[in-house]
Order: sequence, then C-alpha cells, then structure tokens
Amino acid sequence: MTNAMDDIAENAEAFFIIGSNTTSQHPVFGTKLRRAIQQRGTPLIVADPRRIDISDIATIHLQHKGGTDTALINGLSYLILQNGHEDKEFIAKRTEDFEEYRAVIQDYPPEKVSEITGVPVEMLKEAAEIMGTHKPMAVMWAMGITQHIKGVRNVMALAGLQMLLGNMGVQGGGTNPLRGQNNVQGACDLGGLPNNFPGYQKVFNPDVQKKFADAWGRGTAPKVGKTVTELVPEVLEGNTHAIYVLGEDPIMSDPDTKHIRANFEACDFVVLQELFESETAPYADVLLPGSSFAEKTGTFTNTERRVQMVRQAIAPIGDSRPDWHIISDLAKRIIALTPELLSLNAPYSGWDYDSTSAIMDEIAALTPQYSGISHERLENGERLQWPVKGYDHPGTPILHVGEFAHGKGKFKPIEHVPPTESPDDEYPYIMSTGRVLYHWHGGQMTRRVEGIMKVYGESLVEVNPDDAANIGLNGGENRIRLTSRHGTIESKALITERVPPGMVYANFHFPEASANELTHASLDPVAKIPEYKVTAVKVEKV
Amino acid sequence: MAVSTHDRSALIPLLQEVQVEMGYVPKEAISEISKELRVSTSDIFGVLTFYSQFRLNPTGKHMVKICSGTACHVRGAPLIIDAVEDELGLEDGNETTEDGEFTVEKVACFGACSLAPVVIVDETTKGNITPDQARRMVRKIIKAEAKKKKAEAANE
Amino acid sequence: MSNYVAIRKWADEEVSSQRADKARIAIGLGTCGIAAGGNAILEAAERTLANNEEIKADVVSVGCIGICYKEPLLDIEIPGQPRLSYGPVTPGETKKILENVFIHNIYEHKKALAVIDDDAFSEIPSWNEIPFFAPQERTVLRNCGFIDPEKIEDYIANDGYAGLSRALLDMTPEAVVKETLDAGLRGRGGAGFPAGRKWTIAADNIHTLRESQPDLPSYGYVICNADEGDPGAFMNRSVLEGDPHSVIEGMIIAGYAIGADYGYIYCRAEYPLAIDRLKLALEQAREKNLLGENILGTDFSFDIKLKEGAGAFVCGEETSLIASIEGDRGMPMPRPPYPAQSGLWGIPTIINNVETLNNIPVILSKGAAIWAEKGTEKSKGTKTFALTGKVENTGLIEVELGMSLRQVIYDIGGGIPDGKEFKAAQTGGPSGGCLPKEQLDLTIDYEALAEAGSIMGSGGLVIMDESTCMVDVARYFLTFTQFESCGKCVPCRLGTKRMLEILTRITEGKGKIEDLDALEELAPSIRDSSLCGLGQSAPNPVLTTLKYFRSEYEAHILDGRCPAGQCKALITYTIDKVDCVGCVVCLRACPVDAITGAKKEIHIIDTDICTRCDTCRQVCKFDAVLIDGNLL
Amino acid sequence: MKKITLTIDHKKIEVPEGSTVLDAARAAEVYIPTLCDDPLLEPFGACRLCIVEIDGYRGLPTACSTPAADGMQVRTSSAMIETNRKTSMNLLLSDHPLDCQHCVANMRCDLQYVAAYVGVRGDNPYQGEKRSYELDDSNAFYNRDLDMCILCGKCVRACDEIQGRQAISFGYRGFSTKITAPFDLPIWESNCESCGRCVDMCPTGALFDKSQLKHGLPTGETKTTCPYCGVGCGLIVETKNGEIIGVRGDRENSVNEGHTCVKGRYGWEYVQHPDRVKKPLIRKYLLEGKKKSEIDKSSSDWEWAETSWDTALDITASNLAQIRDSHGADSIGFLTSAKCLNEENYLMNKLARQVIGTNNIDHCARL
Repeated sequence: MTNAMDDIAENAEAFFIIGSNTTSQHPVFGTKLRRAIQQRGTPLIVADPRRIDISDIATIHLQHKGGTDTALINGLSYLILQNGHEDKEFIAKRTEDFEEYRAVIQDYPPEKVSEITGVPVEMLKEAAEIMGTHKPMAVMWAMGITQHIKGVRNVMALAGLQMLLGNMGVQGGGTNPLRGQNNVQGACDLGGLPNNFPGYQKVFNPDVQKKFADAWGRGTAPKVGKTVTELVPEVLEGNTHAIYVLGEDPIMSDPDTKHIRANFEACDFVVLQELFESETAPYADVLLPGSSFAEKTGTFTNTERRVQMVRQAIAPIGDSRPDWHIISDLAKRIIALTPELLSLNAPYSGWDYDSTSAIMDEIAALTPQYSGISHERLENGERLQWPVKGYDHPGTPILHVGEFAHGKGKFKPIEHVPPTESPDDEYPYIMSTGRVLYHWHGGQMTRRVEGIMKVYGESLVEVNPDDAANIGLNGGENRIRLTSRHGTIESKALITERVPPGMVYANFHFPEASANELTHASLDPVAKIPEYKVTAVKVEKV
Repeated sequence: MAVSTHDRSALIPLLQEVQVEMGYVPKEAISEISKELRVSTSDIFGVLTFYSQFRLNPTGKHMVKICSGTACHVRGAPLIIDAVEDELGLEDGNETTEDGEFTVEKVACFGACSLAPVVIVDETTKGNITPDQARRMVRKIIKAEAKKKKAEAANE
Repeated sequence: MSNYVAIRKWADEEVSSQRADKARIAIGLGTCGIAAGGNAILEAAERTLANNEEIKADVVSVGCIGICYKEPLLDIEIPGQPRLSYGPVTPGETKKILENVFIHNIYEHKKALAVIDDDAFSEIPSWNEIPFFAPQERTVLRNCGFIDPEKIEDYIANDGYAGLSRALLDMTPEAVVKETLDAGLRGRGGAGFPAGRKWTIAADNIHTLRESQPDLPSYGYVICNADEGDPGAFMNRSVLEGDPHSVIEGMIIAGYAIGADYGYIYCRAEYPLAIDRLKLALEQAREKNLLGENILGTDFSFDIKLKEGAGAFVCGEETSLIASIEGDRGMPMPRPPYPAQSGLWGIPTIINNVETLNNIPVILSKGAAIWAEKGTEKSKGTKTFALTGKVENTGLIEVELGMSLRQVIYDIGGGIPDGKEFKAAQTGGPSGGCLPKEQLDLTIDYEALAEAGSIMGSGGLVIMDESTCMVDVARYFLTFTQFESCGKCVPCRLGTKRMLEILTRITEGKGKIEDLDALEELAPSIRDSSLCGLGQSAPNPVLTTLKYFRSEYEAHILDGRCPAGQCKALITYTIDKVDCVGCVVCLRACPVDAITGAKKEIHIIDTDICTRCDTCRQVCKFDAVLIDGNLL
Repeated sequence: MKKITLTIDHKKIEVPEGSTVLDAARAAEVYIPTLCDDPLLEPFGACRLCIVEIDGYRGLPTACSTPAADGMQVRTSSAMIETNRKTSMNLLLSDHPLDCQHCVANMRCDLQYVAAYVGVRGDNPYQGEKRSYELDDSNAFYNRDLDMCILCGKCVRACDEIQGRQAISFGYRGFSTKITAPFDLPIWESNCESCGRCVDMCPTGALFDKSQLKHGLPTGETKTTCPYCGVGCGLIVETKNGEIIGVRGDRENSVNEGHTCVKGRYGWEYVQHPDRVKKPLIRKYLLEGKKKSEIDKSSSDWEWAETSWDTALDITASNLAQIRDSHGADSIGFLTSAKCLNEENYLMNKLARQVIGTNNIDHCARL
C-alpha cells in the first residue's frame, strides 16, 4: 500500500474498491472504511462481479463481468478525461508517457466499455463523475485484481487512473493493494521471492550479487529463480528434485490440484515444516514441527508496510520449536557437511543467532528499507512503516510524496484482453474463488476452531437463485457437483443473490471440496499468478 | 463534500405510511425499507418498538380507543377500561381479542379533555361516557357482526 | 407598494364578498366538537337546508372557540347582522333554530348562548358578558372559532401576516430578535426560557457557521414543537385546528430573525384534523408567496415541512424531538451542546412550541410594548389553559398572566359541580404538581408556580374534587412517565419504576410508612440526576401530593382506607337500605351478578363478588349506592 | 491544536480543545466513576454516575458530556454528588441479579468495581421487579445474558460507531427497554459478524465469551500481532497455566485500537489443537537407509516415525546436501511462508541462497 490504513479512512474523499471483499478479507480495515462511509459520508465505488458485503453500502456498485477489469478502468479514465477532471499539473510535473496512455484510453468510450463489462453507461458516468470531483480518492484492491492472467496489467491500469487524477503521494489517496496473509508483505520484503534478495534487490544485478556474496560469504548465480507455480510442476519434468515447504499448504492453495499432487508424489525429497499434518503432509518425507505465532518472538510486516512485534505468549507445544531455530540449526548442519562452499569470515556468514532481534539487526544491515528497524525501537512503541532509512528515521507512512521512488511516474497503456477461459456450452458457468469471513486460506487454522466450525462448518458454493432453479435445486440438500476442464468437486450450494446469474463462487477452505481442484494454471506472464477468478465450469445437481 | 443519497429521516414517515396502508408494520416491509434507506433492520426494530403508534401485529377488525388522559382519568377512564376489557374478555395485557374482532387501545390523550371520559369506537367518538354505555357500544358491534355472519351463512 | 398590501386587499375583498350576500352557518368541529356530536349537527344543518330552499347559507366548520362545555355549538352569521351562538344543540334543535332564524326571524331560543361582539339582542347576552368569557384575554386565541381555518383570506383579513410583512420589509433580523427579547416572551412549552434569548444564541451560531463554512446546504432550522404530549391538555391542538396560519407566520418570522432556511412542524399524529389544516395552510401560504422562495419579494427564502410524531411523550424534549425528526428513537442526548448551537443534523436549531410561535406575529405587528402590557413583571402576556376535570365549565381558556387560580376555577370555571369540594388543581401535566385549596390565591406566573412545586407547563389545568384520590393521581402520573421514559438513563428508567411500585403498593393497601421515606429520598435524586426534562420533572406530582396531601397517603397506609373512595382494594360498595327502592336497575346492570334482591326489595351487594366497577352506583337513580358508607 | 487549562479537584490540567471534563479528569488521573463511557465512543450520558460540580453550572452536569472549558473549576466529589451516585447505583442494582459468585464477570466487572467505589453494598433500599430474559447462547462465540444488562448501550454503540454493523439496537422503552436483535430474535439470526467488540466493552456479565465460562481469569497477558490477515491488528493473548484462554484487541495499537474480527478474537484454538505435530516425524524408510525410489508407499516404509530433532535435522541436511551436490542447487526449491516471522523468512532466503545456492524461493503471495 502506498498509504496507511488510518490515513485512507480519515482523509480520503472517495474510495474505489475493486476486486477486494474488504469486510470479509481485511475485516478491521473494512470496518474503518464502513465507518468513514457511514459517519463521514465518504462516497464508495465498488467494482465487483459479486454483491459483497460492502457493496451494500456503496454509492455505486459496478457489477462488471469477471475478467473485464482493464476495460472498466480504461473506460473510467476515458470519462475522466472527457470531463476534464484529470490533474494536468500532476501529469505534467510528475509523470511521463501520458500521450501514449491517452491514445489507448481513447479506444474505450463508455458504450464499448459497457458492452464488454456489462455495466450500464449511466453507472460508468456516475462513477467517473464521483472520481473526478472527489479528490483524493483511495484505490484499494486485492486478489480480485491480481489473480487473473493479466493481473499485473490491471494493477498498472489502476496506477494510471490514480496518476491521471493526481491522487499519488497525497494523504488519503494512493494505490493500495491489500495483502492477504498476515506477513505476505514481510515474506516479499525479506527475500522470499525468486528474483529478489531482501529489500527487492534484484538477483540479476551484479552489485547486489556482490553485496550479498561479501556479506554472507557466498552468493547465487545472477539469474531469477523459479516461482512456486513453476517450481512444483518441474518435478515431473525432472528439473526439481527436492522441495522444502515452510508453513504453507500448496495442495490446498495452488491451482490445478490434481497436477500438483502428481508432482509432489514424484518428488525425490520433500521437507515440510508445519503445525499440522496438512494436505501436503502425505507427500512429505520429513515433517518438522514448527511453532505458531503465539510461541515465538519476532516481527510481522502488515499491508501498510508497518513492522510490528510478535511476542511469545506460551511455550512451544510439545517438542515443536520456533521456526527460526529449526532453520538455523538445519543451515548449520548443511554447512558442516561442506564448509568449503562459503567463506566463513564474511561478516554475516554465520548462523549463531541468540534471538530474532539479532536476525533483525542483520536484516537492517542488508535491507535498505529496514535499515532503521530494530526490536528495540518497536518495543519502545514506535510506529515504523518502511522505508525506515536509519535508526533516527521515522519511517514513511505515505509513499511517493513529492516524487516517485523511481523518478517520474510512467503511464502504461494497457489494452483489454479477454480471460483465458470463457463459458461455453459444456462449461456454461464462470467460477470465481475466494475466502469467506470465518475461514482463512487453506483452513488449517480456522477448521480447528470449534466456534468457527459451528458457524461455517462445510464448503458452500454460492449459486444465483435463477441458476439454482435451472440446475433443479429445490431447497432440500442442495448438493451440487462442479466440473471444470481440470477436475471435479461436490459441495453444498448456498443459493444467494450475492452472485450474478451465470457465476458461482467457491472457496478453498475445505479439503473435501477445494475449489482449486477445478482451477487452471494459466499464469500471468509477469507475476506468475494463477487466474483463480475465472474458471469455466458446469454445475449439476447431485 | 459528502454524497448522501439515503435520507434516514424518511424512516418514520415511511413506516407511518405502511401502517396507514396495512394497519401494522409487517416484517417484509421492514426488510424492504431497510434496503431502501440503508438502515439496519435492528435499528428499524428499535424505532418501531420505541414509538407507541407502531404495531408489529395486525389489529382487530374493530378498534376501541379509550382515552387515558388526566382529565379522563379523574373522570373515570379506569372504570371504562375495566368495563370494556371485561366485556371482551381481554386479560393479561392483551390488546386484541383471540377471535381478532376487537383491539382495545389506551391512548395517551385525544385532546378532548373537556368531554372526559372519551372513547372512540371505530369512527364514532363518544364523550362523557359511562362504563355501562361503553359496554353497550361494544355489545352493539358484537350483535351486528353476529347478525352479518348469520345473513352470510343464510345466503350460502 | 409592497406585495403585502396587495395580498391584504385581495383578502379583504374575498372575505367581504363571501360574507356580503350569503349567510354562514358555522359548526364547531374541533376534536371536542366532534366528540360532543358536532358531526350530527352538521348533518342536521345540511338536511335542513336541503329541505328548505328559502334558506340560503353556507354551512362551514370552524375551530374551537373554547367553550367546550357548551359543545356542540351552532353559529349563525347573516350579512349585516351580528353573529349568534347556540349551544349545546341537538340535531332537532338545530333544525328548529335554523328554521326560526332564517324563515321566521326568531332569534331567541333556550339554547341561545351569546351574540358575538354586539348587544343587538337584549334577550341574548354579548359573549364577553357571559361569565366564562368575561375574565378572559384573547391574544393567542384571537382567531380561534372566529375565522375559517381553511381560508387564508380569513386570517389575512384579521391582520394575518402583517407581523411578517413588518419584519421582512421594515426590520433587520437583529431588530426582530430584539423585539422578541423586549417583549419578554417566555417559552410557552414548559420551563419558560425566554424565547428571545434562545433566538439570540441561535442567530450568533448561524452567523458563525455561515462565515466558517460557506457552502452548506442549510444553516439553521426552526422547529415548531406541536407534539402536545401532555395528557389533559389540548391548547395547541385548538390553535392548530383553529388558527394554523398564526403558527406558520411565527415560524417564518423566527426563521428570518435567526437566519434559518427551513422549518419543521413536529405534530402529534393523534391530531389528524390539525395535520390536515396545517397541510392546507402551508400550501396556501406558499401559493401567496408567504412561504418558499423570496418571500414577499425579498431576499429571504424559507420553507416548512410537516413531520408527524409517532407517539412518544419524551419527544417534547428538544434533543429527543430532533432525534425523532432524524429518524431515530427519541432518546435525548446530553446538553450541551444545546440545539441552538448544534441541533438538527448538527445545525443550529431553535425549537419553540405552538403557543410561543403564535404570539410572535402579534408582537411584530403591534410591537413589543403593546404586547407586553399584559401579564406581570416577569411573566408577560397571556396564557392559554385547558380547563378540565371536576369543574363546571370546561374548555379552552386564555387569561392574563398574574390572575389567581381561584378566579380561573370559580369565575371562569364556575366552580366544582355537584356541590362538591375543591381538592386540587393540577398544572403542568406529568411534569407538574397538584396545588391544594391553600394555594387557590396563588397568582398564575412562572415563578409562583415553581415555588409552589409545580410548573406552568404547556397549560393543562385539571381540577380535582374530593372524590379524586391524590395517591392514585400520583400513581397515574408515574405510570405515564414510566411508560413514556425513553429508558436511557438510570434515575428515570429505574427511579420512576421503583416510585411507581411504591405508589401502587400504597393504593393496593400494602404500603408501609417507610415507603414515604423512600419516595422522599428517590424524588430529589431523580430530579437532580436525570438526563432530560422528563426524568427531572417526573417526581413533581409525587412531591407535591406528598407535601400537600400527606394525610391521604397516611390514611392508605395506616388506616387501610382511601378517603376519596377510589382505590379499589380499599373500598366496599353497599346499598343504602333507606334510599333503595328495589328497582332492579343495578341488579341487572351488574356485570358479575354481585347484587341480589327482587323488585321492591332492598338490594344487597356481595362484596366478595363485587369488582368495584362502579356500574351500580352510576346507574342508580336514587343515589342509594354508597362507597365505604358514603355518598360520593 | 488549541489547549485549555482547567482545574479538577485542585489539580490543574491542560487538555486539547474539544476534550470533555471526563477526558480531562482521565488526563489528570482523577478517577470519576462511569459505566457507559468509553473514550472510543461518543458521549452518551446514560449511567449518570460521572456527575460533577462545576462553578457557574446549574445542578450536576455529567463529566462525560460536558466540554472542558478554560478556567473551569470542577469538583468530583461532594455530599450532593455522593448521594445522587449512591441512589443511581442502588437503582441499577435493584434491577440486577446479585449472585456475583455465579457470574462470569466476577472480579472483572465494572459494575462491581464502581458499586464498591461508590460505597453501595448488600442492602438495597429499592426493591422491586427485575427484568428477566432467557439466556441467548445462539452465537458460537459469546453469550448474552440480558438479566445482567444495565443498558449502558456500549454494545449498541460499539456495533454502530466502531463495527458499523448495527446488528443490535435499543428496543422498547421505559422499564421494558432492552438491547435487541431485529424482531427480538436470537443474536445469531441478526447480521452480527461476531467481531466481539460488544463483549469487549460490556461492563458487566451480560456479554461474555463462551471460553470464559471454562477458564476463569487469566494469569498472564502478552501483547502481540494477529496471525490472520495483512491488516496486522494488535492483540492481547490471555494465558493461564501455559495455555491460551482468550484473546482481545490491543487498544494501544493504532492499527485496530482494540478492535478485532471474528478470526482474530476467536480463532486461536488451533494453536493448542490436539492435531498439532509435537515431535519431528520422518518416514521409516529414511531411518532404515532405504531409497525412496525403491519403496512401496503403501507399505510400512512410508509410515511416519517419531524421531529426535538431531536425527530429523541430520537426515534432512544430508538429503538436501546430497541432492544439491548431485542435481545442482537449482534442483531444490524453497517455499517460505507468509505466515512466518520476518526473521524466519529472511533465514529461509539465506538458507536457499547462501547455504544451498539457489534463487528458487517463493511463497504463496500470489495465492
């Protein structure tokens, strides 16, 4: 997020939520927005194919067809330009490539956009009018925008919209992707990506390579590694021989489950470090019992780049150990087998950490954004949002104030591309996937909470009442079978107007009916994100 | 500037309209108004149960409104209430008879205090009424209803 | 030449042309007129006209003139002749009177009540000579019963909207506020806060708001509190029904004075006639450019919306009323901020009651000095009262402030009926108190009433005689306040509940003498720590009855006796052996067959079966049914 | 922001303009009893316990609703104040079950505390009817016992002002006033999202977490950060005997100001779930030195064996090293975790890049 959550809730003059079921997935932030809408009267525009909780209080709900986000955003930009509501000064001073952008946008008049997206022209006009006259507007999105074959392009289109309106680098504005998992931000920040060392330092940059080789006593080849969606399928191709999984459940969360299973099955050596015998456990050779958040001390980084303390509340359960213990212990044992591989006198070559605080000090030394972060500062109650450029730097609640991190903001003209899968006679429904308020991700945690299971104890696939009638559901057991080109599941149906006709909505919280049995592995060419939001399926009564 | 299109102040007038139309405020109307005005059903329920004008259940076919204003009270309204409730067999604070024929409502004040005590039966207002007269007003309607039923039965 | 001159000219012409050639038969169809059978009179008049072609007249309904005990009233006005009032009339008498007057030129009739503003007939008194009207001063009720409330021309022809015209065309808003301050008009809704002071605060706040936030849709509101919730009061209803324009004019002037843009009339839904007449009046005023955009051609624009209350006494409380208009439960909010600082939707708002606003046009058209000639030093002007209960002449009255209670009850009210003794006068409704015989010479003004433990209130004045039980009256009011308590604050919600429980125990003969201590301990705490006026004043009926009628409480507790013969648990009905003639009327009427006997035999009441429903006593023509051995 | 100075019980205090007298008293650390006020909610003025005397003010204004003004002289205690507080408290308790021993809120009950402060004890001079309702245990996480409710309205206001949900409301009026879900139905049939904020704010035992029934009072508390979504709410984990017995929001964390969602507040049982893996597990074939390619996965070779950390880590280390040496570093992939600590993610990255020598590291950011 370029802006902080409280800043958005308090200072935005309008909200644009696209592809985020905010009140379910980021409930406490959703609540802040809801409060602003109800108490400050801040107008809200929601773009989502489904009726979601927050769209019920939206000023306008643009119910566009799944996979038509770019066209929708371009159409709004078209109208903003037509109304003369663009921020000419901002565009001139702080951006480049505007003319190329404008040229593409000219291809998206409201009539055409309405045709593509299914949103009435009047609503497009109304939304563009609000955007043009309520500045700053904050844009929020989540997986609804990114889990498409063109997810990255959607994000660029939104960045274009915000630059057009001059809503960047100001209080209450910005582009604000809402990060899903509690520490997905931290995992990205600290090198959990195949192309980046910690702090988004590129692996292919020789200076970076040298920096880490000098610090650690050994570096990697200057070449981008494989993403999870490439890595696993390469087992069967003979390229991947071992997989080490820390606290994830790829069998539940990765697309095209059948294929994933086959790859794990064939892998030479699988290490799983987990709390439970998850859906991935049957494929593991070793299962190392890690610890939950309550059993260890360290930090998480939230969606607004704020680093916060996690503190140990109870002793590790059984013989389980904090994960950082396990990793360091293992590292030391591997190094002991071939100590010659690294230069042991490099300043950060060693693994003898007495606490996570010491690890944070190493992070600070090697990660520009974290260079001012320490447990000590956090324990003193400081609010630190990266970049924190030194131990005396207060952090950066809003990014891009006065100047973009990389100089001028580049307008990227993005054309609409239809989704890979579209409904046909055999698979007439579009399935979208996501989470529900009560569950979390693969459900390993929430399915082990009694109260939550009482509330939401089985998989429910949302079906529109009209479709339910066509399928022949009569309010009895309402069991349905969903079949895609990739697999099949059975589930109970929840008949609700929240989904439009022609669409079903499934979650991946329950292994017996995981939506990912049906999804496909078409990947966004840049971010390698699977297209979870658009799968063609057929739906039958069981 | 905030954009507000949902005027909460329309809530009570809307509920009043429904009540005039239906004689009470049914659940379905509440959900509809809730969506229309974006006021939660719980809030609407709170409003409905606050104001004595609103009813959540249908009333009887005939309304007997008995004024309980001060002037009426000192001039014998409690006796009128007792008499009417006794005549209709109403007990335990029930307002509507089991057969759904009558609803008896105690009204704070009609503002016709100089004619206390006052009773309104359907469209007829009666001042300076005695318990015995009140009983007779009610009996007359019961008789008329019985006669009507008999006539209907005969026609069939 | 201002617009107003043209409008006035139009109204005068309309009225004189309507009255010049056609007679008018007016029937009082205020709520009380209807309750007294006014509709039957209207029908009788119309039938008479239909059957007698020679009678040429319009039959119209008018508001209440106030003399309720003579309802239903029939007024006849023939061009060139004074107006005559008859009442109470029956349908038969109506036919007779109309035929007499119109066909035979006979004006006298045993029901001839008064001649209005004339002494043309020696046999019929002029209206200001009859005892009910003679001591009254009519400012608020200046038009009630005289004009047709459904015709704006009637109002205008009687100086209506002259005050508005003067304010708008000749005065600055500041001068209008000053005029109101100078008049010393105090709020007629209850506590008597000076209206001008309220206006001054609101005007200042509106001014500041306009400077600081120049693009708001509105800056100030005027709310007319017409939610007359006081049981036993109907002054506001009568004014709204009989003279709706006076209130509207008052609101527009107030709006101009403080710089408001909109007004709301918050009217009881139980007053359907008032609502209809207000709606009509608003339409007419708009049509005549007296309301809406650029009123009377000036820069000032102001419009009024009508909101119906939904039945909650607490909405008389300013912050509750605002919550109610906003669509919420009428639960009061702590003050400050006062509505004049931050009211409806957070905008400065003044809330004035019907009678306060009704006085404004008079102050503006005649000037503060003339208006303030009436009344006392600190309580200026006149005040209307709903004189009801155990008094001979019930009705709506208006007197100069400073008149004594005795004058009101005996001179205007004609004393207590049936030769009974006066016991108490209740003023101020559930927020007020009961004043005993010793206070009969109390002058009616804000300070004197407060000192005696009651309040002026909005004008309910209920007279009680020896057959009224004061404990029961206190219980009655607490039942009311408990039921009407919004439930928010602890002292009011639970304090009134506990007081009510104690009072109920006493009336049921289960009281203990310590209960009186508990009442005396609870009352001041509820008064001092409740959130709003409802709770703060709820103990008044208990405090005053305890103060002035303590012996009656003690009789219930110590002697197990209700001196007034009202508390069912403490009384027995018997039949006097001497007076009973054995007519079997009571025996037949008894709904529980508690009476035995036969024709010409003395009847006997079985007190175990008797439910004390009072039916036998009411039907007995020989006063033979006694309560506790007494004839009540 | 403009500052104003006032005196509370002879204590001078400077507060920002817009503060209430109660805010000022809190800043001055002068205790004023209250049951319906919360700094996070709008002033309400229902309990009437925070009455004070202020020079130049009529009667007994409530500190919660009276704006602090420059030069104000406030007294928080006097005979008049004490008498009225006692009456209000006695009235409150006259409609409240007094079997504290049976109440979940015992010893963490604001009503109990304030009653003791005001000096009200057993003998209540005002006896009478008490409201009585059926216990509403329809919600999966918390119960509503309206007999205990003192109608302070904090739950209603929390649900409205903080959660923006309006699932509950004041219903009826007078003595019959109660907190209701729509149509008086059980709370589960409302649109309640079980965020638990009402429970958090309830000053009595009217709202309580089901978990409190089992465990009583915590003996330890730890401030930490929520393990669910990216918002990163501050939590306080309540513990007893080395176990978690409850979670509530951390008011001092500006991300959530004490607020949580249903998962954050009630989704902690998994930590202690019997399913937790408590010892390192390893496939038997590894202990027996067999080759994976040669075993039958349906045989006992593929069964789990509990083992020591040393064994598990040695076998893991040697297998990884051996695969690295025979197939190259890039034949190994690492999936790090968006649920783990920053420090742990850094170590995973270091393990992959430094120890193994591959950039094949990723996590479920995209999923």
